Amino acid sequence: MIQKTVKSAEEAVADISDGAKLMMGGFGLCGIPENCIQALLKKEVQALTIISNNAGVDNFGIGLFLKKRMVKKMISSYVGENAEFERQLLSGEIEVDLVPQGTLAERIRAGGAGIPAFYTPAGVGTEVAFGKETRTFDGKQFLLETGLTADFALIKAWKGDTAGNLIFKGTAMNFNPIMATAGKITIAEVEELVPAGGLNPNEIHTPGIFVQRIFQGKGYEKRIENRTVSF
Amino acid sequence: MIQKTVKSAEEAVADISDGAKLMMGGFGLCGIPENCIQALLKKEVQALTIISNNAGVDNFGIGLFLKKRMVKKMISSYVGENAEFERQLLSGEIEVDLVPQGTLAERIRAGGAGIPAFYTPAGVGTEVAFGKETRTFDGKQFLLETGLTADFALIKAWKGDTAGNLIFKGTAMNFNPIMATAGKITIAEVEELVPAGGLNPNEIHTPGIFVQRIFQGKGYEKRIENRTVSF
Amino acid sequence: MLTKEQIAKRISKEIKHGQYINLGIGIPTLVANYIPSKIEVVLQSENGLLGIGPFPKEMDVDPDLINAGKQTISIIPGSSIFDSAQSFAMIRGGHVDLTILGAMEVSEFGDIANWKIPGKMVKGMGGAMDLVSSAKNIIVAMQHCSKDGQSKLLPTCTLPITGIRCVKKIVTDLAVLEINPSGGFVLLERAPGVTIEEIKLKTAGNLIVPNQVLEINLD
Amino acid sequence: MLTKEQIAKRISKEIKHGQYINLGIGIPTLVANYIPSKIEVVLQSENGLLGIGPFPKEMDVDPDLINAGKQTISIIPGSSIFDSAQSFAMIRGGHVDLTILGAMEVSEFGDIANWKIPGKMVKGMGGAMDLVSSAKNIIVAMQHCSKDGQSKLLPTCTLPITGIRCVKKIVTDLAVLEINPSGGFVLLERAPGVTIEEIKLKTAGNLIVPNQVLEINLD
Repeated sequence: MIQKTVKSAEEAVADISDGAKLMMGGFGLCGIPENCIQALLKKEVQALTIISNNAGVDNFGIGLFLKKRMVKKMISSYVGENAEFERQLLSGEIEVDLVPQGTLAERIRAGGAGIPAFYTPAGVGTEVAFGKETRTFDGKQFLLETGLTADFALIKAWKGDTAGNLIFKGTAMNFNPIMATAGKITIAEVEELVPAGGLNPNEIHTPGIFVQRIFQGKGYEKRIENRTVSF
Repeated sequence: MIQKTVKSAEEAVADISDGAKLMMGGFGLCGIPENCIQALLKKEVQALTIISNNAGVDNFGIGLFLKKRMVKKMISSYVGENAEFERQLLSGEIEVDLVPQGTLAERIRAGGAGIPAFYTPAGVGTEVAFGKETRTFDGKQFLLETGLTADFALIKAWKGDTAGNLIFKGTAMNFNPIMATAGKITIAEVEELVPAGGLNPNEIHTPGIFVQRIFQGKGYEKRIENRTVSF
Repeated sequence: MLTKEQIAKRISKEIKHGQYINLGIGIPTLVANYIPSKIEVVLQSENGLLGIGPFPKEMDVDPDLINAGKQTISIIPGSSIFDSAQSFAMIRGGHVDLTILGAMEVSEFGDIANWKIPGKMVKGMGGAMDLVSSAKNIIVAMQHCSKDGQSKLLPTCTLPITGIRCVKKIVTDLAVLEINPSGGFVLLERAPGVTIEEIKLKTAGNLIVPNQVLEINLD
Repeated sequence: MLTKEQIAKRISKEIKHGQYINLGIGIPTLVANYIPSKIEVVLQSENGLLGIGPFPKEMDVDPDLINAGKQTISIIPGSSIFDSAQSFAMIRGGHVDLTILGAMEVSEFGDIANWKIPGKMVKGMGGAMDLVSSAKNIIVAMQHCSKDGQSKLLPTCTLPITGIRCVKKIVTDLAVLEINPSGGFVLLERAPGVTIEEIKLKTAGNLIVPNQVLEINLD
């Protein structure tokens, strides 16, 4: 089996440089690549384009990039919960491309799957349709949307093996498996790294072919945005 | 949980009638819905349109439908291994629409996912491109292909639960999970049926939302087309 | 006038056995509390889950299990996990039977606006545009008027819209209304203690009042 | 002249450490037998498997584990299973590094025909059109001439084509050839005992013969 292991987050992100286009897995703070985020914060790379469903919160996740002004452009579906982001946006310090969540997911999947473009109903008749081709199929209108890829995809899985195979847990899966397919270089951090052969082939969510580097992360905080309990 | 269980293959296919458009899972004879095939053979429905990667062999799988002249049209990527099929085709008794395998898979996924059409490079410059829109993205040519759906999708899984969740095993997975998403009515037969809650939510390949009927099959033959062994 | 909880309770009566349902953030989330136990439905969360359960006990909180509102949740037996592309494949493909969501404005043709206030709010549309462009049945849960007293039921939306001609029904603190396919809000039910006159006054769009308008039944 | 096994062995020398490879039916399948053990590669089967192992022992045959040629197979540690859409997402998305497949004809521009003989054979293209339209590197394994002695290396394909301008290299029983980007078969190596004259005679397309043409080394 082809081995994908690297020693650390620092080694994994060593060649990510200013101006890079990154995909980052996670929904809110759930399933985000915490170790890679820390390593990039240390590097203080600049002018990043980040494709991520959300922009973190003020003091965690991608929010930390925003605080350090590392981000030139965000491509996201929802960027609330982040006052500093809203400030940078309203002041014009940051560009943002808001994309319907399902369109974002499908564009990422398409990018990874060699589909240059597809039609979707989401956004017909709205601002999202500006400048896009509209086409009717079976009497219903659809927009043409294009596939998305990135220089690097930074993703977080529950378990992984040295061949790059990944298994996710719960809703920490979210955008991670599709982003894994769409990075020219995909870097996976996992809570538990096992030798190739240590995972059941039928249970693998992301086949190793999509992963170029893998390492076992450490010190996961897994912050909760809205702790809601019943009594 | 919504319960999807039916008692038998006969009950599951009771409302499939002449002229129906069916998707049938499997690659060669691997992962085919053997019980539903038997039940349909008994019903002797006519003039079926069948979307299936292959057409079975002369005396098993969809090949048995062909013997009984139950099929009006096949939509497939590969129909070798079947002399009766070749005879019906050359004599004009059956229509066949040959589709590149990846295009077939993607068209089925698109149909289930509400994507009316997408662009793919497969078939550019070949017979497959006749009558189709060709479009250039980033200097490369692509064909416009449309989503596929069916009146019924007949699929075979390894394990399932009463809520319709499915887990596949080995390469018997193949077209089954995507066809599950593209049938107006999806009928799943499984080797082992457990109560809802009996499967790990993280290991489920096909969420129950895609399955309308499920039953535990019996007497699986699992014929092998090319038994190849090493010594 | 209905409380938020009562709006949620009234909407719960629209739910049918066997449905797959996506509940938006806010009042729609409360609907789950009022679904009768004999009616079996499955709640979808667009971040990748079918089978949302109640909020967890403190000791069972799992940061890897949240809903689309980023709240910690539990899962029910028979639930399943999937990625974001698969989740919206379900939504776009018409596999989700019912979508209940909030709105800032609804037009008398069923257009909905709920994602942006130019110059003020830039949170984004999340999954709302996908949901409203694809769902077979869309019910809006909202207050009849904004905080400053403006009607949210309009001839046409003034805010950037989320989707066109998609809303089927609206449940507000004052009334239950249906969108007439050729335009207009059909008044189906009024809240206890609310007159038709008041609803007329607070509906900026064309209000169609049938001969009989029942009082909303919350039992 | 090379045997089928020798064609496979020669092609195995084109394989690099760390590659993901799709092997077609026939001679390409044999290539797996000649990959040196120190070179780690992963074989993809388009019916939904990464990590094809050797054919199984009789007692280990599993009907639920086959390759794209419907042969029973084993899997190696680190393998993974996926559906047909995911499989061709890998292929179309350029994640598979090398495709080795058979052909009925190859043109001097790298067009390939291998799926149909009008009026005679209607088996279908299977995954070949997807593979040739997407793979970064395509090597064809075939006999230099058909059974009735016709050259299979042509100025243009006479049979319905599978893909245009996609083949990079061809290994036949007589020679190793490369497609010249502006047209023509560049003769890289000749089989032991085969003269350049014979290859010229049996190549209907434009054959480009460099100053030096090595003999194929099978060690």
